[in-house]
Amino acid sequence: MSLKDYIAERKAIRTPLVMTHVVCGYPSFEDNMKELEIMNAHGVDFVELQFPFSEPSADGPLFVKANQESVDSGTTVAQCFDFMAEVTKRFDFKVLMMGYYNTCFKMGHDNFIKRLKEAGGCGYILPDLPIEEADELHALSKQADLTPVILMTPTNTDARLAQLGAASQDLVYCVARKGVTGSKTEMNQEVITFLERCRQATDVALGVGFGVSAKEDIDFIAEYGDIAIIGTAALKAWEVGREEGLHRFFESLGL
Amino acid sequence: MSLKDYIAERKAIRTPLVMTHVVCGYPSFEDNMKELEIMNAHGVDFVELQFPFSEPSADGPLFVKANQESVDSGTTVAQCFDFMAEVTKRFDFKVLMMGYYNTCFKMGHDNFIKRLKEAGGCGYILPDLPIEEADELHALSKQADLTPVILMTPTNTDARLAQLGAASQDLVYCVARKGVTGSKTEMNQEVITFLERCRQATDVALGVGFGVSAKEDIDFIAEYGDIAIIGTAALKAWEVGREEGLHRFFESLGL
Amino acid sequence: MDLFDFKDGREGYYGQFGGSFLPEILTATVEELKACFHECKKDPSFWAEYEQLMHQYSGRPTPVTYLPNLSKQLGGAQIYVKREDLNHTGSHKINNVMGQGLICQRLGKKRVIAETGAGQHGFATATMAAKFGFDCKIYMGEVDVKRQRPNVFWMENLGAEVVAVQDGQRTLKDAINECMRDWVSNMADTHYVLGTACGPHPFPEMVSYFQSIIGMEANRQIKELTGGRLPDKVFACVGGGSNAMGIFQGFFDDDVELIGCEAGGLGPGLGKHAARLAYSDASVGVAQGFKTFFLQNDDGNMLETQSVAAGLDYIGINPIFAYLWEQGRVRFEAATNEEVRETLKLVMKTEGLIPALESTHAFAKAVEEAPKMGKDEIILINQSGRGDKDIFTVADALDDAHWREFIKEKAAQYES
Amino acid sequence: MDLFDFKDGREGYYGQFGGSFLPEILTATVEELKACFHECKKDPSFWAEYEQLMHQYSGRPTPVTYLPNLSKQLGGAQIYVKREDLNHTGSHKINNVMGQGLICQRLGKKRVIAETGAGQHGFATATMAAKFGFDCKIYMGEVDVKRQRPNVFWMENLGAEVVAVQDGQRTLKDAINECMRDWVSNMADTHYVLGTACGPHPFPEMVSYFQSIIGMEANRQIKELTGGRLPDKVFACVGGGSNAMGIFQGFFDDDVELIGCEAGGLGPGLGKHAARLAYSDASVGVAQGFKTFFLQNDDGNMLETQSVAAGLDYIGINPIFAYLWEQGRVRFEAATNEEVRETLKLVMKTEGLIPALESTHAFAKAVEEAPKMGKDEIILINQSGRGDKDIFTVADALDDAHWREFIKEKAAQYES
Ligand SMILES: Cc1ncc(COP(=O)(O)O)c(C=O)c1O
Ligand SMILES: Cc1ncc(COP(=O)(O)O)c(C=O)c1O
Repeated sequence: MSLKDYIAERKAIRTPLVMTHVVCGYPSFEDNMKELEIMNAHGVDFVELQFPFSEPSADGPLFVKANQESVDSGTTVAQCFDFMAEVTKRFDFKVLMMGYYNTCFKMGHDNFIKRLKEAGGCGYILPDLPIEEADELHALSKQADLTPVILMTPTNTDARLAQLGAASQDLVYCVARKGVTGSKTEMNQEVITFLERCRQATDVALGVGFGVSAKEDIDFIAEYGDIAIIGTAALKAWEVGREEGLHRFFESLGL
Repeated sequence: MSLKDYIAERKAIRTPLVMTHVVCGYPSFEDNMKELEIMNAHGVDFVELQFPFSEPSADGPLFVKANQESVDSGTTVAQCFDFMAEVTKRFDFKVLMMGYYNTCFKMGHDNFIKRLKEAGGCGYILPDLPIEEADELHALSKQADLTPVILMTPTNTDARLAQLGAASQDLVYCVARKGVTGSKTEMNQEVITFLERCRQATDVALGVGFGVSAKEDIDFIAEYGDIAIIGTAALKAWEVGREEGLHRFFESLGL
Repeated sequence: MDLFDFKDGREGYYGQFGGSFLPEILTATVEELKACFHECKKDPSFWAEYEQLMHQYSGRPTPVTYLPNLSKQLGGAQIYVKREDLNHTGSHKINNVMGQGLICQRLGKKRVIAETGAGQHGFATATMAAKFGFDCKIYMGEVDVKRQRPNVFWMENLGAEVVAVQDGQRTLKDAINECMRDWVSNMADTHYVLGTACGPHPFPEMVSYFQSIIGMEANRQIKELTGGRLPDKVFACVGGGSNAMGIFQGFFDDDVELIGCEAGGLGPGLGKHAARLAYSDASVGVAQGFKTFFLQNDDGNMLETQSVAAGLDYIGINPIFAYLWEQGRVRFEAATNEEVRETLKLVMKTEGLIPALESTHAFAKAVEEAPKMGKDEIILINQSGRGDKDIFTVADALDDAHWREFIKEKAAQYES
Repeated sequence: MDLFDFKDGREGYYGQFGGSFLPEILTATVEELKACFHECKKDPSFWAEYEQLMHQYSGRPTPVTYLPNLSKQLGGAQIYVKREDLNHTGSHKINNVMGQGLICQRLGKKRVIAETGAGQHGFATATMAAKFGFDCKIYMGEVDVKRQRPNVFWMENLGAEVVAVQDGQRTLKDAINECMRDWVSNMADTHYVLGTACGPHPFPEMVSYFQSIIGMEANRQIKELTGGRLPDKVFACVGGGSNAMGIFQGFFDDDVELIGCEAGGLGPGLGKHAARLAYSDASVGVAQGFKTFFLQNDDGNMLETQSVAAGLDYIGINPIFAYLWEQGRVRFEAATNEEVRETLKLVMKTEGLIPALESTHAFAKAVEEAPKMGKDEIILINQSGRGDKDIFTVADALDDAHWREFIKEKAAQYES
């Protein structure tokens, strides 16, 4: 089943869809697995597995710490792919690789695509890879039937959004506000206008992320987008209350 | 009796004459008096009473310390003159004020001459007052029958020595070597040549100082000069052995 | 040679290196910056304004000084030094910073941010912000804040806020990451004053452009001093590569050998130095917004680096140099900490100059090569900064006992 | 006005001030020095050589910088600054020292000695000695050695021997005495590089001569910047008086008010400052080789002095200024430590300049007077040096808590 069909199918069950996030190896792969069990139990549709990087310059403090500790504890790219393979085997949700471009660049585009495919991933999010630099990788992805998730941001002009839309397939990641991951976004008229501009620019599903952390946010995205992307808020819940905390958090979102 | 006659008279008794040195108020005026008693007992002919100054830039370490401690302990110019009056009353040797020009300048030339005269001094040694700057003071001294003791040094040209000689009366202070007070001078051919040059330049008595500290020095000066000027060596003896030390020191010089 | 005459679709690329790898949110900001910079670059009155500012505020042109004693002692080439240490704030960093100040003004922005490692770039940026009336925030790794307190002190007194970055290795590269995080949040009113010829396009080009004032002056000056001759070799230290790009640009079109001197630290071996090209421990990667040689592991995570000179202690090299090195146009050498210490002592005693530890890397390689050259050959060294500002580091590097006593006494005085 | 066109028999005198009060043993040495200096002064090629040396080694001409922000904030006169801080070694002291280096070379001497208080003059002299290949001994009061360790560190590394003087107050004046003692012992091969326009003739004249390069440049530069106008007022700080003589000489023949700014320390009162002319605590005396106003007691013994700026903390003033003050040609004001602290903070934040604490005295008085002047009037300040070299003093003066923490941590690190 194509990713497009998957989205359509899931949308029929519940709206918005939900995408969550895990930093591989932080606090440990065992804990990651426990988080994913809970996420699965709450019916998430997508999970980003972030491959930790030493220079996570687009991330906020909590993810920075997670990246760093994971790198420091010796997490390797190979381990991340192995983990991904295990995850995709075990769960039904779709898995995306998330990380920085150097991870992919260093291993080589071909190799990256090959291993991502082998591990059962459906695509990837590389926030520091602009579309201008992505031609080769996108071409390889198409061959392998992998989805590159492109980011749309509020500072983009309509022309640029159109460009980004043209390069997208299946879904885009709409960054609800300026800044890095981690702080709360106020889902206001500005965001609505931005999402409307995204909608103009593309037909694919709109994932909305950056600061999604409460039931209102989910409801908002149900109205103006397609996929709620939950990042830091989930990790915060885990940090505070582990399994129990994460479970409660998803309950509080109405999931 | 004029200073010239005094020198002639004393020379008839013993050669060379001897001039010693005391820093007023160091360690104290009482100690000064004890030193002078001993010097007197050993038949010295002249004593320099140094008026302590805050910037004794022509002195070596021991006299620097003496000047400084005396100034710090509050010794005043008035006290120095009072002390001089006491000394000249009590002893037969001749007393010279020794010090830096600012002491004289600050009180005014007239006043300086007047008070020096009143205190019974016979002259003064101001090592930082070159003859070019001394016209007025020398004129006043002449009127008051006080002797300005001019310094001759090994770096002076013959022409300069002649100039210095012409400005001198009664005695000159021949500085046996470069440097400051306090270290030993080797009384060698160089010093002989220098003293011969001084003798060429003037008829007055040649005091020889800087580093005079042993019997050989005295004997040397007996041959090539007229007055042995003993400075630091005596203070050093006092510092080490007080009355007894100073007494022994003069004995060691054969005085 | 016009490095900046990019082929279509390759804007910002030097061979395979360079580019712009930034979060999408910055696209508009960077476009605006590029447009503004290129407009300025085309406008001769802009350069004139820049030159005048540098002349009146920073004392440019800095001189070229002949070193007769060192030349004689080494017995080979005649050695000349371009004196960037005489700039206001004590290094070449001010050239870049004042230029970006003018750009920021044109952009109508009121706030600047900058990363700093050694503190010289932060110091220069804080100075520029005071002069231009901008708000200023300087990001500096916590480790660097600790070891470079004097610079922090001056930055704060110049009115900048200095943020001690707690992430990663808590050094320069982490400060750059933190700048990026600030920039993606505040790009509307904020200009990011990148400190060296690294980072995403147009920074390598822009920083090189402002630093080219060094080479333009030096080319003219060395000819004046030598009766029209050019140097046979030019040495410059290379951290990010801005001072070296600055002086080399004056000689690219001439038959002059150009030598970039990297931080050899404790010698070759992963994690022991910061030599990206002179040693063979680095590989091509993409980080901090651009593609170049980085000191990284097989997974693309960055390695620790080591150098006595904080300003050279960086994981990546500017993309222009990666290209020119591949082309064989610039040779790269590394000076070890030990060589740097010895050379610093030598230069102070023979010529009365105190090069910054960074700059001393260039001196070290020149001192090594000069004796092998003829007496009629000419060496030009770029003295990128002065060392007296780094007294804590230099005193430690030279292991000065009196200094340690002094610090202990000072501390005791503060305790009481 | 030619101050140095002495009347017969009054060579070295400025009115009643100046002269040469030295031990007889130095007569020949000083005669030789005078002769050499006057020969040089008459020889245009000497000045050309000097200018070229200063150009190539020290980066002269130093610029004049306009301070738009400070001028605007104060709302009065337009303020310009002559940037002696941009000299090699960081202050105007190098002008004098390099000149005397040339003289020493002509005299065929191989060794130099110098006194230093703040350390800038010693630093400059050690630098000159390294450059000229002279042996070098620097005398510095033990108190100053303790509080100015950074400068001592550099002097030693430049190859100079630094002697901590234990006599007297163990500060500048005692270092001068110790220099005299060395000089009377070693005059045959040794030149005494006096650091300011004080001491016996020909030092005040000679130091003024070399420092006049400041005023010559400034006169030309300020006219260039203002369309031919001269400043209404020129401010310079006055320790011994060399930087002030340097800049004032550019304006003596013009209708320009000249203001010497002394160290007001804790304010008027014996022992609380180092203001010889601005306050009325000094009187005429003869010490350290010359006649001028000294801070002394009734017996002619020198008083303690006090200032946040070690370089202004001196008992006497140059004889030329004593004369020009009597003549009403130069006005004298004093800035207190407190005023200096506030002014330093202001200048750093508004213009990105870090004047030395000494120089800040001149800024302080300019900042006080500027608002009372018209917007079309012009102030020129001589920034005699940079303050970043004095970080320990400035950090203490500004009572910086982070700095204290840093020093304590550094000390703890040395302990372990
Ligand atoms: C004095 C000095 N030289 C050189 C460098 C290295 O930077 P770059 O390679 O960009 O010139 C620095 C960086 O801080 C520096 O402070
Ligand atoms: C920076 C600076 N300015 C001024 C002075 C005062 O000296 P002068 O009055 O001779 O210029 C000093 C003395 O050390 C100094 O270092």
